[in-house]
Amino acid sequence: MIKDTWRFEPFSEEPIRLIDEEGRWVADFDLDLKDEELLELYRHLVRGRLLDERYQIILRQGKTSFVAPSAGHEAAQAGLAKAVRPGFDWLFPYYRDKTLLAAIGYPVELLYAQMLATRLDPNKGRQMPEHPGLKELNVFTVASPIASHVPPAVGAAISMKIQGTGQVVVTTFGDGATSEGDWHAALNFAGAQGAPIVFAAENNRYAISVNFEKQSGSPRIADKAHAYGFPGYHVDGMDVLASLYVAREAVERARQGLGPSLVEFLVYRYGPHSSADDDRVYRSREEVEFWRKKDPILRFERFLEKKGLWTPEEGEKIRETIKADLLAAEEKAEAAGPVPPEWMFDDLYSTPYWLLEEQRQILLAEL
Amino acid sequence: MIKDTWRFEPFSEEPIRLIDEEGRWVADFDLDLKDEELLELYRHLVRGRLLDERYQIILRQGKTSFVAPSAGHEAAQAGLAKAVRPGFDWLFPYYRDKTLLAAIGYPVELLYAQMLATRLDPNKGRQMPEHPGLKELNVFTVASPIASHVPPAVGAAISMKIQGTGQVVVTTFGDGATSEGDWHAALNFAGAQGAPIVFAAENNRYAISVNFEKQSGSPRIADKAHAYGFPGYHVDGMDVLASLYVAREAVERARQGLGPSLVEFLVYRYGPHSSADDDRVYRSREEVEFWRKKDPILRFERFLEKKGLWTPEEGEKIRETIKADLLAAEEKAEAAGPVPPEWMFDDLYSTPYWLLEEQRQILLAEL
Amino acid sequence: MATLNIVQAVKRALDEEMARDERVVVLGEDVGKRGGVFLATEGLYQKYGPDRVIDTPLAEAAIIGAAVGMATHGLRPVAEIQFADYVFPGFDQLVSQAAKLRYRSGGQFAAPMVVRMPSGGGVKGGHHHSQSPEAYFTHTAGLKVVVPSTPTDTLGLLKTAIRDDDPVVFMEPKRLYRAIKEEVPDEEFTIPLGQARVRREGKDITLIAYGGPTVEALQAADELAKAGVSAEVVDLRSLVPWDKETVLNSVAKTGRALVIAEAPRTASFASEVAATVMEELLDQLLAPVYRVTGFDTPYPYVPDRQYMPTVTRILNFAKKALDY
Amino acid sequence: MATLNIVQAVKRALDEEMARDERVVVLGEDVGKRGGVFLATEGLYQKYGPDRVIDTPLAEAAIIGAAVGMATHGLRPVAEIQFADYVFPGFDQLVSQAAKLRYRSGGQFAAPMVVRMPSGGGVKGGHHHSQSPEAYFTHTAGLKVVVPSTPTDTLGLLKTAIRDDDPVVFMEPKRLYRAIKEEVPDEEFTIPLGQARVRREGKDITLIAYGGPTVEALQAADELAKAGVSAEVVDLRSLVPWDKETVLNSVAKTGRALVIAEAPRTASFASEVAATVMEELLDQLLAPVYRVTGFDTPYPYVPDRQYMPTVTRILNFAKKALDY
Ligand SMILES: Cc1ncc(C[n+]2csc(CCOP(=O)(O)OP(=O)(O)O)c2C)c(N)n1
Ligand SMILES: Cc1ncc(C[n+]2csc(CCOP(=O)(O)OP(=O)(O)O)c2C)c(N)n1
Ligand SMILES: [Mg+2]
Ligand SMILES: [Mg+2]
Repeated sequence: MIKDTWRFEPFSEEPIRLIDEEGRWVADFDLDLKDEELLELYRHLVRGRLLDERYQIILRQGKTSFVAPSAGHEAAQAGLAKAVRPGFDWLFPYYRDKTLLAAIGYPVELLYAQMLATRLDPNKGRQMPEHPGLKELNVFTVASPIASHVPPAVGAAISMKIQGTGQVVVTTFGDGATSEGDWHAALNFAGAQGAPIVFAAENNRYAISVNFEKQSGSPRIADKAHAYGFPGYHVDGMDVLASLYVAREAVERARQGLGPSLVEFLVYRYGPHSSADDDRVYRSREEVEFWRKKDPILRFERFLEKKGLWTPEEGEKIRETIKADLLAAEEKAEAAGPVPPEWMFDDLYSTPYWLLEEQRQILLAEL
Repeated sequence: MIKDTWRFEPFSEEPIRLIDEEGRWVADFDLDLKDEELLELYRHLVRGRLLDERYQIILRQGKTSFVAPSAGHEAAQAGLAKAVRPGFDWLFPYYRDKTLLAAIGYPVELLYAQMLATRLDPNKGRQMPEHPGLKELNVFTVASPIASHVPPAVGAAISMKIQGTGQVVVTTFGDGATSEGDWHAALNFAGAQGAPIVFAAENNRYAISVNFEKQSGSPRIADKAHAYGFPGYHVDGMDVLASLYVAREAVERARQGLGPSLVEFLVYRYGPHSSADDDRVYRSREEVEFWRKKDPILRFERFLEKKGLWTPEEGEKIRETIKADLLAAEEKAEAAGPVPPEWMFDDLYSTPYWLLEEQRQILLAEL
Repeated sequence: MATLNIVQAVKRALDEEMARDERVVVLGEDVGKRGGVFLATEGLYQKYGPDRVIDTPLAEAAIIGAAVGMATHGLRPVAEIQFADYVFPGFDQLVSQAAKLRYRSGGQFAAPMVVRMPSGGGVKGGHHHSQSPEAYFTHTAGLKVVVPSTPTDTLGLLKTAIRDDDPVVFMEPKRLYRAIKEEVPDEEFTIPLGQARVRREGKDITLIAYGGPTVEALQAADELAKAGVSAEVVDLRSLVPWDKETVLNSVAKTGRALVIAEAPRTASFASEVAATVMEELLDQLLAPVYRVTGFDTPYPYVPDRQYMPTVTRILNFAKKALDY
Repeated sequence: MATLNIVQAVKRALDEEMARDERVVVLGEDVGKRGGVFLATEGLYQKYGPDRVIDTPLAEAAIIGAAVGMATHGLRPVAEIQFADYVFPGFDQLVSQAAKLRYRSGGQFAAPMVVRMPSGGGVKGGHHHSQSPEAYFTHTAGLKVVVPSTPTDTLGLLKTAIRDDDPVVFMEPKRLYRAIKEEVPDEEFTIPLGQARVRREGKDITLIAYGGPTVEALQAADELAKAGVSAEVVDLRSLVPWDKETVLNSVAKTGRALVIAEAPRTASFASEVAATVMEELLDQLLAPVYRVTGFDTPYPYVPDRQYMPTVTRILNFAKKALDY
């Protein structure tokens, strides 16, 4: 069923918002989500936030070496997660997507296994923490070079179109990523091919310390879609329902053969860029506080409360249940034991190479 | 004098045009060019066209190995040339800019010397034909990788801004170039810095055989400026006066500190992509004929004729004078004699390197 | 037996593989109606249509990067980079994505793809239509690198590369595209990667070459024969994996070797081979292994041919090795 | 005499050069208020302002490419690439523009610029915060390549690099940034490019190293001394131009050598040095020149340290050379 009208206007100056800061539904259409769906979204938000907190703890415990805080990004990610068909559509995420991945069903113990580099990590501990990936769920393994996953994401989408699979690709990235040449080359190719893909920018207004004014002369990331001939949506990414509805429309357009969209989610990162960063050098505490007040979880709690779906006590119960799940997953991941050094010679090529066998022997002689 | 109003609207759907195909002035403002200036523009157009024809001849004579036809691009290039201050502003051109270069005063014998790789070439025959460059006139030596000169162009413009020199950079490129990552990285940086630069796209609708529909989902190159927060102008590049006036406004904006502009000149390339190309494979003869009828030189002749500045006889005289100049320049260039092979070891580093001295000896032993 | 040149061999390999496996797609600049600037994909667009022969925008990062995504989603892309010199805008996609995908994902994802590119000099192309950038690729773990020098090898190796489960950089010596013709069997065949080919047997000196300069190596061997020196010519064909065994066997026999390649010398694949041979056969060598290579400058327009190892240069070094 | 670590030496070099010459500007990601992710530019933004310490968008092609344009227009840009692993999106600008500008223009234009980048492993950075991509640079004619390993050398060489009229890639071994401190003269000094430094004299074997593994080379020399073997340690410091003379003199004396580097082995700069030494000193060698390098895989997160040449690995190869 091809809809001939769509709900959202591209290239709006004001971000698209469906619930306001007091938690009121302000859209000009009716909410069509079941209560259980709303609560599921809420659990995704909470799981993402708690996971982020736990990561800080295992970092302090010395169990992992790096964390990329995601608090403040949860609503955009949970909305995106609910817009795709997990295990059918493909995701090309970046390193700050723990809410997104947990929400589409990436087993939390496998996320931990990647953080801890234990044998349970399907990626075999080859990369630093916050670089998950899971073939089973069509989650392309994260790579560190910013925006470098975007051209492969477009390639996968073109493949879907050629093969007529009905799948859609969603790829996420930060505001900084939009400056990279690879990003441009990818979006331009997607536009020329009308590939079924959604480009999801998590615009937290900073690329480490560089704010968006220094990043680009353009006032909005969404506007950059003009360059590629497809729609760009400017969305309040602290509003989980706006995020979900816009993402859903963009995914739907792609699935119907109407080509790519660029969706800009305005979010904020409450923590530093990473565990190696000190954000006090480049942004004021007042600014962070200002955004803390717009916390996407608080906002959604107000909304749910108005609908009678949430009380502080209910909220606390949900948190406790999730926390227990996370701890169990963490233990399971840890119990698998560390990845052994000699694994480093596997999986480079599909066939053995004498050179690597020689080098394996060099390493073995040292162990 | 900072003007607070500007003549041209960015992002117009229709290309900006000042003289129509019959040669009538159709602008809503008065022409303010002297007769001699108009005739000078005409001579630039004719010189560019004739030079292109001569290049075909020296190619057939086996004196050069490569030509990039530019017939059809003359009006855009001549307009641009008249918008800059030669020897003060900097040009970062591409390989199809012979009209532009000759018009800003790049000595034609030096253009030939580059085509013929003779000792007169200030670039010392290091690159294939159609790769001129002249420090004296601030013409950055052309490099073959498409769009690779655009980031350096932006760097020079930022340097001008930092140093407050009042200079402006103009860089040209084809429609295909707009797909490259380097192009995007450069325009984005220029936008963020408000650098004094004009990005001039010579949109001939083909990148070798790939038409613009396959090149980009965007209907216009000018629209791509939205991504960078500066104006994009869509201009009829077969109209030398539209090209000049819009280029002048863009240069003026840059000089006044108002930052970059992207100017898209719609042109057509009458010849094949290069002397190595056969364009009959990918475009119809009817299409080429259609555009031949819009020849920028014919159009300007009609305009001049209406103003009493041109007759067929006058035109012929001008052609003959220019042709004689070109032949003289060609002879001068050729007379300098070919670049000797051992020059290949010069100019790599500012200081000698033993490795190159060793290698020079290897070559000398073979000569 | 049909007589084919190298560009025809490329075309036949692509055609046969596209006919055999509908997952095989071709993408690149001008590969469609135009058939590629060297006509290596001529006729494929007409035969297989725009979904399988894809004209891309002018962006090598998009070409290589999209190929990675197509490959991991189940296609078998063959990407064309119009000239090897233009791989650099796509270099990050090649080294950060294609090369590392299988490894970084613990073997979950893979990028079975080929990146074809005409390479090498001798066509008056100056800086950017002449380079031989194989050193960059061979230094990048995770890529396979193949450089054929005959129509038969081109056909057999390209078919293998397309079927291979890893990313393969396939470098075609453009100056030989139409210069070498030979009879090629009509029936289907493939040639495994990683096996060198002894192009000529000899006992006094081994000339190790690949790609374009294989021609000059063979010509030099002819010249040497006239002077009573018997040269063995080994054509590496595949640089990653490379056939150390064949090379060492030959040099162990002859005691002398030259490594001949067009690329600049410093940190080149020629240096790799020379270092390995000298390391492994130190005591059996009658002379140092000399590298006969391009010079450590950009590829100049003038001189064009003399930048590359000429027959004279090979003979000069052979003399040095023989007189040592 | 102040005690400086390497990152402080970088900062002092930048500060002194910016104070000396107002054409010197710094640009890169987070080099401004943030002072760089390793704090190598800390305080410069506050001191010299946004026109001379430029936070760029996240685009290495813009950083390197703009530096080329700034340089040719009269500035002396020092570009920072946040990690050497991220040079690849800017690789085309480095190899097609920076490296070739003087040459292709017949000496009319030049790109006197420095591209600084923290490189090397040992910081648990996995694939993309650990690489040592110097082979790519050394293979690219037109670039100079410098890799210091001490605070003093960092200071003296970086100042020279900034004053040099060619593009210099300046690779800082990030795992040593704060690991090595030493007293550095307060008065100004520079160190010429192209000169190796004998870090320790010895007579039985030469350990040729540069950057990070210089530390392990010196440690291995200590261990060898305990076993009665006298190892000479040569720190190359500059790879292009490199100091062949010092290296050959040392190996001519010891008769044995290891080349030690972190990068993967194939077509590496270590292979270049090994090939050259064996080629030039074949008859004087008592053993093959072994390359003790990183492995031909991407840099893995596990194991982090053991990917690089460990002291054990160096000793194992030294034993092989000594027992040969
Ligand atoms: C090609 C490349 N250059 C530089 C870096 C170093 N780096 C890591 S994260 C980052 C900032 C990314 O900012 P953004 O895209 O806005 O994402 P965010 O972290 O804010 O979510 C930088 C510069 C990198 N990973 N890759
Ligand atoms: C990076 C790079 N890729 C490919 C090429 C080969 N090539 C040369 S010109 C050209 C087409 C350029 O088209 P466009 O930018 O529209 O300029 P036009 O020639 O039409 O004026 C191509 C693909 C190149 N020179 N550089
Ligand atoms: Mg950000
Ligand atoms: Mg064009």
